Amino acid sequence: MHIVALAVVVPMIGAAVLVGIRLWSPRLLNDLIAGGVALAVVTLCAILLARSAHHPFAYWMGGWRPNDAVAIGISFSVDQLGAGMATLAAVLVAAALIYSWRYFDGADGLFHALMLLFMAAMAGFCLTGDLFNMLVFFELMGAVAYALTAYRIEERGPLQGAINFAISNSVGAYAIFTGIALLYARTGALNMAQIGHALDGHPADPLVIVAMSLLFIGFLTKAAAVPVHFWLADAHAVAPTPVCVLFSGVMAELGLYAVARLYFTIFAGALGPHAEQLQAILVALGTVTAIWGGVMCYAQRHLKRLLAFSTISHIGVFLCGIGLLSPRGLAGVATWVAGHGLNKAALFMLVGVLLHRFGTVDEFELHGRGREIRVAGVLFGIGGLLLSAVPGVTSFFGKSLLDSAALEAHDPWLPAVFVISSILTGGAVLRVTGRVFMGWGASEREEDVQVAGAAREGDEETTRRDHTPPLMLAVPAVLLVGSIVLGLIGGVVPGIERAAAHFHDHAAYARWVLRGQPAHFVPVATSHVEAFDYLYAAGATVGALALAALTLFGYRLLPRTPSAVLGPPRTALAALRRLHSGHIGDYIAWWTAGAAALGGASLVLLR
Amino acid sequence: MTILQIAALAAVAVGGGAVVAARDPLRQTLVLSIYGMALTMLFFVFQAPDVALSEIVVSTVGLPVMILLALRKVHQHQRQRERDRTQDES
Amino acid sequence: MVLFGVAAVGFGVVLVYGLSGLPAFGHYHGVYGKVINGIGVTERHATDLVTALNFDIRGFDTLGEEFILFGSVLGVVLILRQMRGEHDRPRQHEADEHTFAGASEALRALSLAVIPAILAIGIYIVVHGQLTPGGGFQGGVILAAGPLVVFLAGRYLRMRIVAPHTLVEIGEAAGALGYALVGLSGLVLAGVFFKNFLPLGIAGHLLSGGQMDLASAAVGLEVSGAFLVAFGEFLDQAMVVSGSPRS
Amino acid sequence: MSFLPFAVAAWLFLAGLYGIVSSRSLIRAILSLTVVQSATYVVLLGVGYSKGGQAPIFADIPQTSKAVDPVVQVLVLTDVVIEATVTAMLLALAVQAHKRFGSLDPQDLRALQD
Repeated sequence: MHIVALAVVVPMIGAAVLVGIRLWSPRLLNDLIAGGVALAVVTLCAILLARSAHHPFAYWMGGWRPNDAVAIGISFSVDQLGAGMATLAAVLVAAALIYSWRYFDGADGLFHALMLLFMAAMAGFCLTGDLFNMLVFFELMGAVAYALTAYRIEERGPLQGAINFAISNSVGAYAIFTGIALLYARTGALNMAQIGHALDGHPADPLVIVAMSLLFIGFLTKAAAVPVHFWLADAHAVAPTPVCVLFSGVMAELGLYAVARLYFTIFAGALGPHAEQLQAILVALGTVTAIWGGVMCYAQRHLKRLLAFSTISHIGVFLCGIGLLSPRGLAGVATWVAGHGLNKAALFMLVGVLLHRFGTVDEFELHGRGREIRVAGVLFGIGGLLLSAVPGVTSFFGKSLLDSAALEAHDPWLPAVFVISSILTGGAVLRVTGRVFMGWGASEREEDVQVAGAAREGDEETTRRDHTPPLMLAVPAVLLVGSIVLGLIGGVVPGIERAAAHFHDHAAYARWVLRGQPAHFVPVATSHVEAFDYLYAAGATVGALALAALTLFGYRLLPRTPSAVLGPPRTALAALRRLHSGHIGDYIAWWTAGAAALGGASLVLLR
Repeated sequence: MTILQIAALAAVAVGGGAVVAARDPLRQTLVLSIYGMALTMLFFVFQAPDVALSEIVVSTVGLPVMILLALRKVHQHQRQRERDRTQDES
Repeated sequence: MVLFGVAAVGFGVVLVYGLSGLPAFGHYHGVYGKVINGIGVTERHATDLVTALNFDIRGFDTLGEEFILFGSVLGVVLILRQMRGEHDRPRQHEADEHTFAGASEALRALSLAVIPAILAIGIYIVVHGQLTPGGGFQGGVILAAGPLVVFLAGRYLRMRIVAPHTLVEIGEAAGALGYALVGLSGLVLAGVFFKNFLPLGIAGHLLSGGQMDLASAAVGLEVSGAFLVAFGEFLDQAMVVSGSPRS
Repeated sequence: MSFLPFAVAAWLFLAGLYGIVSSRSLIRAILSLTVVQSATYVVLLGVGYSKGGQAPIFADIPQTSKAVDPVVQVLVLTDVVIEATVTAMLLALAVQAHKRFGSLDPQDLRALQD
C-alpha cells in the first residue's frame, strides 16, 4: 500500500513545481497541473478508502517497523473513517479548483500551489498514526490557510480575519504541543496506538487529564467550538470563495476528527471508567456551540458570515455526537459530515456566484436581484432544505443515527438541540433564498436598527457583471446532487456504521497498528430508519420553512408586538454580537477561559 | 540540577517577562534577541546543541531582521500619512 | 481583562496541576529515546542522533516541516505582493544610497570580507549534519545571512544582484522538491517511502549516514532560499515608497 | 527544585497570553506569541533531560555513555522552524494591515463587526 505516502507527497511535489515555474507558466498550465494533481489524489484516497474497508493497515515510513510493539518511525495508520475524511477533503479541493477556473484572475501559480499544499496537509492529517506528525500537518494546514485567508490583501477584512485566525490557531497549536510533551513524558511514545497502549490499565491521573484537555482545546480551536470559535466567523467570511469551501466544508470538521481520533486511540482505555462524565462535558460544550452558532447565524445579513455561523452550529451538533462516545453517534456524525461538507461547499459557491455577479453579499442589498439567475436560486433553496436535514438525504440519515444514539445514551433532550440547530440554520438560508432570489420580504431591515456594518467591506470582487459562467453553477449543482444521493446509495450508511465501530475499537487499533495483526471485528448490527424518524425530520424542515416565512412576511407584525416581548431577546442578541468584537485580545482572553473551563471541569469530574 | 541550569532557567523566566513587558516595539525587538540568547544558553545546558544552534540562528539572523524591516516599513508609512495630513491642513 | 485575569488563574492552576505529574527533572527514562540512542549509530552510522532522527527515522516529520516553511514563505510573498498604486521598484538613487547610519567605507569593506567566511560556515554546518550539531536548517539560515550582509553594507540593489528574486525562489522550490524526491527515491529504489537507499558508509566519516547528506543538502537549499525570499520581500517593502494617491 | 523548569514553562505560557490580551500593537502581540511558544520548548527539553546525560552526539563520547533523549530535541527543532515561519507570516500581515488600516492597534483593526 505504498500509495498511502503518495497521497501526501504528490500534491507537495506539484506545489513545488508550480512555484518553480510560476514566472513563466501560463494560467492554463497552472490549472492543468493543479487539477491533474487534485484528481490524482482523489483517486488515491478513494483506493485507500476501498482497501481499508475490512483491513485497516499501518504503513511505516522509512521501513522503521515497530520493534516489539515499540514504534520507532512514523506510521500512517489507515482506517476507513480516516481515509473517508481524506477523500472528502480531496474531493472538495478538486471541486474548488475547478470552480475557481473561471473565478479568479491573476493568481499566478501561488494560489494553486497553496491549494495543493492545503490538500497534502489535510490528507496527511487524516491518515497519520503519529501524534506529533498530526501536529506537523495541523501546522502546515494552518500556515497555508492563513495565507489563503489574506489572499485579497487590498481589503481590510481578509487581513484582520487572517491575523485573528493565525494567532488563535497558533495558541491552540502550542496547547497541543504541551499536551504532547505531557503524554511523551508519561509514556515515552509518540505513536497514538502506543501511547494508548501504555496508558491502558492505569487510572487517569491529573497529568493524563490535563494532557487531554490541552489537546482537545487545541483541536477544538480549529473546529471552532464555543468559546474558542471567534476567529472562524472573521476568517470564513472574508477568505476567497474557493477557500471558504474548504474551510467550512472540511477543515473545521478535521478538528473534531482529531478529537475523536485521540479519544478512541489514546484515552479510551484510561478514561473508560469516567466516560459518562466526559460525555457530559463534551455534550454540554456541543450544545452551547450548536445554539450559539444557530442564533448568530440567523442574525446575520452578511451571507458568508451567515454560512460561517451555520458551520459553527453544525460543529456543535457534531461535537455532541462525538461526545456520546458511542459507535452509533460516531457513525451519525460521519454520515452527516459527508452530507454537510458537500452541501456547505455548494452554498459557499453559490454565494460566490452572487458576489461575482453583483459585487456584494449583503442580504438586503441583494433583495430581489437574484431573480436574474434562477438556477442559482433553486440550488440555494435546495441547499437550505439539505441544511435542515430534509428526510431522505444524506444528512437526514446521519441525524437519525444521532437521534437514536442520543436516546441510547439517555439524553432525550439532545434531539431537540439538533432540531433547533436545523431550524435556525436551514431557516436562515431559506430566508435568504426568499429575499434574494424571490424578492420577498423587506428590502431594508425596517424593524431593526442598523446593526451589521457595511457587509460590502471585505468582499473579493466589487465589479458588477451580467454573465455568470455556467461552470460556476455546474460545480455546486454536482455537489448538491452528491449531498442528496450519497446516503441513498445501497451500503453506504451501513458501511459507515461498520467503519465507525472499527474506529471505536481501542484495543483492536493498538493490535493492528503495533503488531500488524489483521483486525478481526465483531459484526455490527446496523440500524434502520423508522417512519417516526421521517416524521420527526419533516417537522424540522417545516419548522425551518416556517421560520423563514415568518421573517419574510411577518415583519409587519413586529411594530405591533409589545416591546416587553421583544426587548429581552434583543438585548441578549446585542450582547452576543458585542462579544464577537474582532479584537484579538478579547479572543485570546476567551480562549484562556475556554481552556481553563475545559481543564477545570475535566479535573473535577474525571477524578 | 546544576547551578548553570538554574541560572539559565532564571534568565529565561526574566527574559520572557521582559519581552512581554516592553512597550516600545524597537526595544522589544532588542529584548527578544536577548531572550533568544537566554534560550540558547538554556538549550546548551540541557544538552541540546542542535536546538541551541537553531535558536541562535533564528533569534539573531532570522527574526530580528524581519521585525526591524517590518517596523521600518510601518514608521515610513506613518511619516507619510503625517506628511499628507500637514499638506491637507496647509 | 477581568475575564482574562480569572481565566489565567484557572488555566495556570490547570497547567501546574498537570505539569506536576511529570517525572522530576532529570529522572526521565523514556523507552523511545533509549531505543533511538541504541540503534542510531549501529544501524544508521550517524553520530549525531538528532540529525539521524530528523532526516531518517522521523524524516517524514521534516518533510511536513519543510513544506510549512515553503508554504509560509509563499504566504509572505502572497501577502506582500505589490498592489496597484505602489511603485514597482525602489527608486534607484534612494535605494542604492541607503546606508545604515555611519556605515563607512571601511565597515562596508569589512562586511563584504566576512561573506566568504559566513558561506563557508554555512556549508560546513549543512554537510556535517550527521556528525556534529547542526544540519540543513541551521546551515541554511546561516547561508541566507551572506547576501544579507551585502545589504547591511548599504547596498540594497547590489543584494538584489547577488540574490535575485527569481533565482532565490527557484532555489527554494528546488530544495523543497529535492527533499520530497529523497523520500520518493526511497520508495522507488528501496521499496518504502523514505527508506534509506544509499550506502551507509562508516560512522564518523563525512559521507556516512546514507541519504542524510542528500536530505540535509536539500533542506539547506530550501531553508536558505526561503529565508532569502522572506528577507527580500520585507526589504522590498521597507525600501519601496508606498504610493499614496497624491504622490 | 526539580519542578523549576516546568514552573518556568507555565509562567512563559501565561505571560505570553497576557501579552497578547493586553497588547495595543500587533507587533507586540506577535512577539508575545513567540514567548508562548518558547514555553513549549522548555517543557519538551525539560521532559527529555536525564541527570548527568550527555548530548545525544556520539562523535567524541563512547556509544554506551548515558545521553539525554534525542526525540524531544527533534520535536523542538521542528517547533523552532514553525516559530520562525509563523512569525514571518504574521509580520507580513501586520505590515499589510498597517497599510490598509493606518494603525497596528487591535482596537482599530476591525473591518467586520456585528
